[in-house]
Amino acid sequence: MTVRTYLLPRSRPEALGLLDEHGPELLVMAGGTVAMPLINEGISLPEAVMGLRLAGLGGLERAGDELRIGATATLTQLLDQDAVPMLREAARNTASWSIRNMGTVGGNLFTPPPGGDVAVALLALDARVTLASTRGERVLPLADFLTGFMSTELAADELLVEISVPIPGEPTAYLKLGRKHASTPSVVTVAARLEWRGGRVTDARIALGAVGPHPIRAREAEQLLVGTRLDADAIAAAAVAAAQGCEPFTDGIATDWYRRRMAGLFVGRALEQLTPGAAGEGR
Amino acid sequence: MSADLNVVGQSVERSDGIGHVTGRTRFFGDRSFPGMLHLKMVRSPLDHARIIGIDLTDAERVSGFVRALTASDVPHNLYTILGLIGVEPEEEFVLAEDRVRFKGEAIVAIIAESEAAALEAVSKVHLDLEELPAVFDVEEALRPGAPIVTSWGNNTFMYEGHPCRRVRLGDVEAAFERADHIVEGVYNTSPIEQAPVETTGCIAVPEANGRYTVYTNTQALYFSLDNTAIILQVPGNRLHFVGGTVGGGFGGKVDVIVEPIATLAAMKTNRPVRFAYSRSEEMQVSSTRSAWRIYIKDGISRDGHIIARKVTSYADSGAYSRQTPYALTKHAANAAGPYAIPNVSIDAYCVYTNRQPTSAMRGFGVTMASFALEVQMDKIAERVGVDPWTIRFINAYRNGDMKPHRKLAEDATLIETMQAAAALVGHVLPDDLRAMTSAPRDAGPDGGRD
Amino acid sequence: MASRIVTFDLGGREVEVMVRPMTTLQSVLRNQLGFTATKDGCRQGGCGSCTVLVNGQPMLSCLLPVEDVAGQRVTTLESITPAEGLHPIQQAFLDAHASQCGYCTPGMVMVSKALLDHDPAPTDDAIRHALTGNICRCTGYRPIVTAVHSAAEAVHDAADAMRGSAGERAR
Amino acid sequence: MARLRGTGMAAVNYPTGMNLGGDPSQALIHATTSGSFVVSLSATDLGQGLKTVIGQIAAETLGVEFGEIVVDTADTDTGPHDMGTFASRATHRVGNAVIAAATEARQALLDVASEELEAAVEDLEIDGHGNLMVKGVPSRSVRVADIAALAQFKYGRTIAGRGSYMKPKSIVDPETGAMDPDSTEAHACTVAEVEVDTETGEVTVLSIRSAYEVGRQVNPALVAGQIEGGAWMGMSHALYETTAPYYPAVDHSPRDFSEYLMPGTLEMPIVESVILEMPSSNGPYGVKGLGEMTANSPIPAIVNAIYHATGVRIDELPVTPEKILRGLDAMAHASS
Repeated sequence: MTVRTYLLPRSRPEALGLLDEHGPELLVMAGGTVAMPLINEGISLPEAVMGLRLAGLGGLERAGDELRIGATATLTQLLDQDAVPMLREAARNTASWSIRNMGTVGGNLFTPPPGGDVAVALLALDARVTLASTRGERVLPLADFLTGFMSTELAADELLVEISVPIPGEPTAYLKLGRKHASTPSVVTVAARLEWRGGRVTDARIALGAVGPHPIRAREAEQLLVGTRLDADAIAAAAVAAAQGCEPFTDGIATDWYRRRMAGLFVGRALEQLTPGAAGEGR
Repeated sequence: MSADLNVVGQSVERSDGIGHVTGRTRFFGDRSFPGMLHLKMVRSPLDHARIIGIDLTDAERVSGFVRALTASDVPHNLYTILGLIGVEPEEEFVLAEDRVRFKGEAIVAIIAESEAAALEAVSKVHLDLEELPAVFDVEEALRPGAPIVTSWGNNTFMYEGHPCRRVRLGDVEAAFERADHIVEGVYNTSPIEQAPVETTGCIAVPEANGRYTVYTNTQALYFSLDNTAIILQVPGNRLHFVGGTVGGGFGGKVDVIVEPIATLAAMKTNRPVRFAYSRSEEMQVSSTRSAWRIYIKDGISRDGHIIARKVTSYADSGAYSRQTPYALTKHAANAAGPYAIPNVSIDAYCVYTNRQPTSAMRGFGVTMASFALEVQMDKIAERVGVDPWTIRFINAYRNGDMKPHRKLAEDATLIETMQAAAALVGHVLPDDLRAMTSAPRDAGPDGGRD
Repeated sequence: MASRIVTFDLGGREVEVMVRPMTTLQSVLRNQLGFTATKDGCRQGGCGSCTVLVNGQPMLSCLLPVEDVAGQRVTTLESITPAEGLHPIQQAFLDAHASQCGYCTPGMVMVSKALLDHDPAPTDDAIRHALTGNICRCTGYRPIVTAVHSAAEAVHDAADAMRGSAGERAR
Repeated sequence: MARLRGTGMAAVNYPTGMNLGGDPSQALIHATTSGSFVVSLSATDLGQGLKTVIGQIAAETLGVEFGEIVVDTADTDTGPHDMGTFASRATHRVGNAVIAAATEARQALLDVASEELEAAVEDLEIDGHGNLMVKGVPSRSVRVADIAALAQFKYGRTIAGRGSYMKPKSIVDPETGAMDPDSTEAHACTVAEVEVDTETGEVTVLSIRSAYEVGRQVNPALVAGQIEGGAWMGMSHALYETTAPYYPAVDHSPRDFSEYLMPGTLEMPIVESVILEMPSSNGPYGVKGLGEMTANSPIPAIVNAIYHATGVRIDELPVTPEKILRGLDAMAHASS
């Protein structure tokens, strides 16, 4: 289908109104880095598209102990902030400069694996997403928002408008393994965040990318870490659990076997970075 | 001699350099013409299938649709690119007739006012296909009972009555008998996409004088013109090909695939027509370098001389062979490597499968031989117990040596090149290797061996 | 499918184009305006050959509906080529033999321009990172990285010379 | 985490030209009124710099400055037949054709000069900078440009030349494979140094150092460009590229540059080379063909270096991290 209608709302209410008016057939596009290639090649043939670049959904601000990220904030904006170092790291490891100038944080949540590297970090950070429609707003934990391969909790008349991230007080770790060092799909992405008291881990978040239908939490590994001093045995146990618990797939970049193996290795490497006194602490 | 030269040997600035850095270099796709139409292909979604029917009804209703071309519109729809230099038989269809042999094979050309309209119409062509068994492995295709890809009953290209290009020198089997070591290896390589940053394409333009000017990024202008004339059954003087500025080739732009159909489209519509591969077509449909499987068996004497080398190579040509049969000949000529080996047997097979067709790429038949042979040389060195440099020096060919294809070596400089490389990396060669040259062997201790 | 008129700043002059919905900036530049320095290597956002600057930021014109840049400042390779001679980055690419087929060159130069505008003295690491979205199949990249280093020095030297000629030598 | 280093080498030959010959290239040259020379071809420049080296070869043969040469290619209405640019043939074939055409044009020039200067052709020379003179008599010197103008307006002559080069076609003996499959042979020897991460199987290519024997360099900067770009491509073939990641399976074939892997600016190794020039007997000024071969020796050199580093032999390209890791696992399993 040749695109017959391209809507470019100038405000959030206008965008929500258009979405309501046009219904579920309307393709919503933010940075265009995922949708445009498919349209250019005729793989995706939408009749009507709504672009969000001018809809006023961007911006990024620190509000108390939260970082509030507009859905169309670019990955470059994420790279330029310093409130949440893990998100800077995630942005740095995503795509190329030009793509980061176009691609959005919100769009990254809809990018199928092995893409979606920023979403992995957001998942480890307990981010919440705000979904808006003409009916109102609702806020969901990101972990509940991601439901399957290219599927989310987003209703047909809803827009993702904001992502809010509690600013972590403790060091975090973010590692991406690709077949190249930049501008490349992920073999596995690991984001880890621990909370401590009295030298022991009191809470753990480990999120994994490219080893499931969407960015996933390694919940068993997280539980194994709680109460430990993050010694070598604890790290090894968590790494094994993460590798066993993930659902890797095979694509042209890597096999499921290799992804699973690397998931364990990189969970281990990430946790080692978080060991008290380890180099790299302070992130 | 260099001292006598004025400009040969000088690093003069590229004559197209300023054009490149200012973006003024004019590639084919930088031209546009009033009323230019766009061509997109309907391609097979299956690896191997019989075509039962093609329904264009919905496609024709798309706004901007101009016309479709199918096999019956192509005057001479069966061809082989190398037919111009006597390579037979004709085997490839410009547009598929009764059967598709690989996923992505062109079936219908859609011509439309815009690329978007062409893509939309492509999506609305309905194909009725009956899937056939397919074969994807270069050796499985040779087994009895394998699905047959070609029209002549087996899956190999025939070289003057042989299913492979043969090279024979001496008696390898006898030499294996007396060898002190036998080293065997099997080497596999993946198909490689040439991946020039500019994709393959052309624009065919009807001229006032009844001729057609074709702006193309072909690597071989006359090859493209002559094949187009044959396929369209028009005298060559109706065609005028303009090119010469190519955004990277690497062998990817020597197939004559886009020009004939674009020119036919220009003839049928009397409008300029542009046909360029998308990037995914370039990767998934255009020909790649073949996947290769190369078996090597070497017989080596105790002192490290290779006395026999047997090579059996299979190039996976995909559904159509294009330039690949010729690559096998070049491969066979070089499959013993730059070494003096008195007994050589080479069988190089060009095998058809239901994969994307293959053709030329940088290193045409030789790159993969070099990979296999040079890894094999290290294995031989290890078996004999010498270092990788020594094994190559003692086997290196010299001027006057007879190569397996029976031409005497004239420009051998392997020894000097290895000496220079050793110096570059600071590897100290022993005196005897340092003293070697590629000069013809004499009757001395180093010459006259079996 | 009504066409729309879109106005934007192209290299300092205002241009007005009539486009069908979602026509890309790449298509407008190449097919409507004849600004063909912006190349067309993949339309997937993967090769960088169509890179232009939007408000000084490198973006991929193949992924950008032109309506999205209405009223904004677009810079292409044509825009930075001076009336006489070459831009220092162009000169550096020429001197370093950083082009072979030349198809990636416009995108490479535009990213380099954006880099040097942001960071006049980039580290080797910064140069390499800036160029990761641009594919070159010919050169192996090193001549391109070398050219960006030389361009940075040339821009720096030119700035020094300007200060020197203004009689502000520190010494 | 262990990082193991290793070094590997490889030595190769590469044949110049369409292997069985029968592949003509032709060139036409004519002088303009201002003494420029137009070289008309239908050969194509793929970016390797054919237009530039052909200009150099024409200038050298004619004895004029490089800037006086206009290379006009490629147009089938104006350029004579050429087989095409492939098989490392263009500089060799087209160069030879251009030498022939330039030699004929030079002779036409000398014929006119001989009349104008009233000197025998054998006594004339062109100095490489566009000056035509009686040997040993600097005072009797004219500009080539002036002779070109006089040829047109005073003598009514063309200053032009035709050139063709073809290696006669070799017929292969189907039984023995006896054939003449090259015009000349260039050579390379490469030493590669790698580092392998034994936990991920990732390979870092640290350096690719090569010696090349190329006959004659027409333009050393362009030669260096081929070697540098070829080393990168060889590394890319060795470790990254495939359109069939799981051959013979046809799944997962790439559609774009994120799936079709090639190394980028962050993976560049050190590339160094030395050039030997041992002129060929049949190439223009001794040229051999360099273009294709530069990707060849780096591949086995890298694969051999990986073996040297790890003890894992991978005989299947590309050598992915997974293949190395499986090889390391198998070795550990065998030794335990």
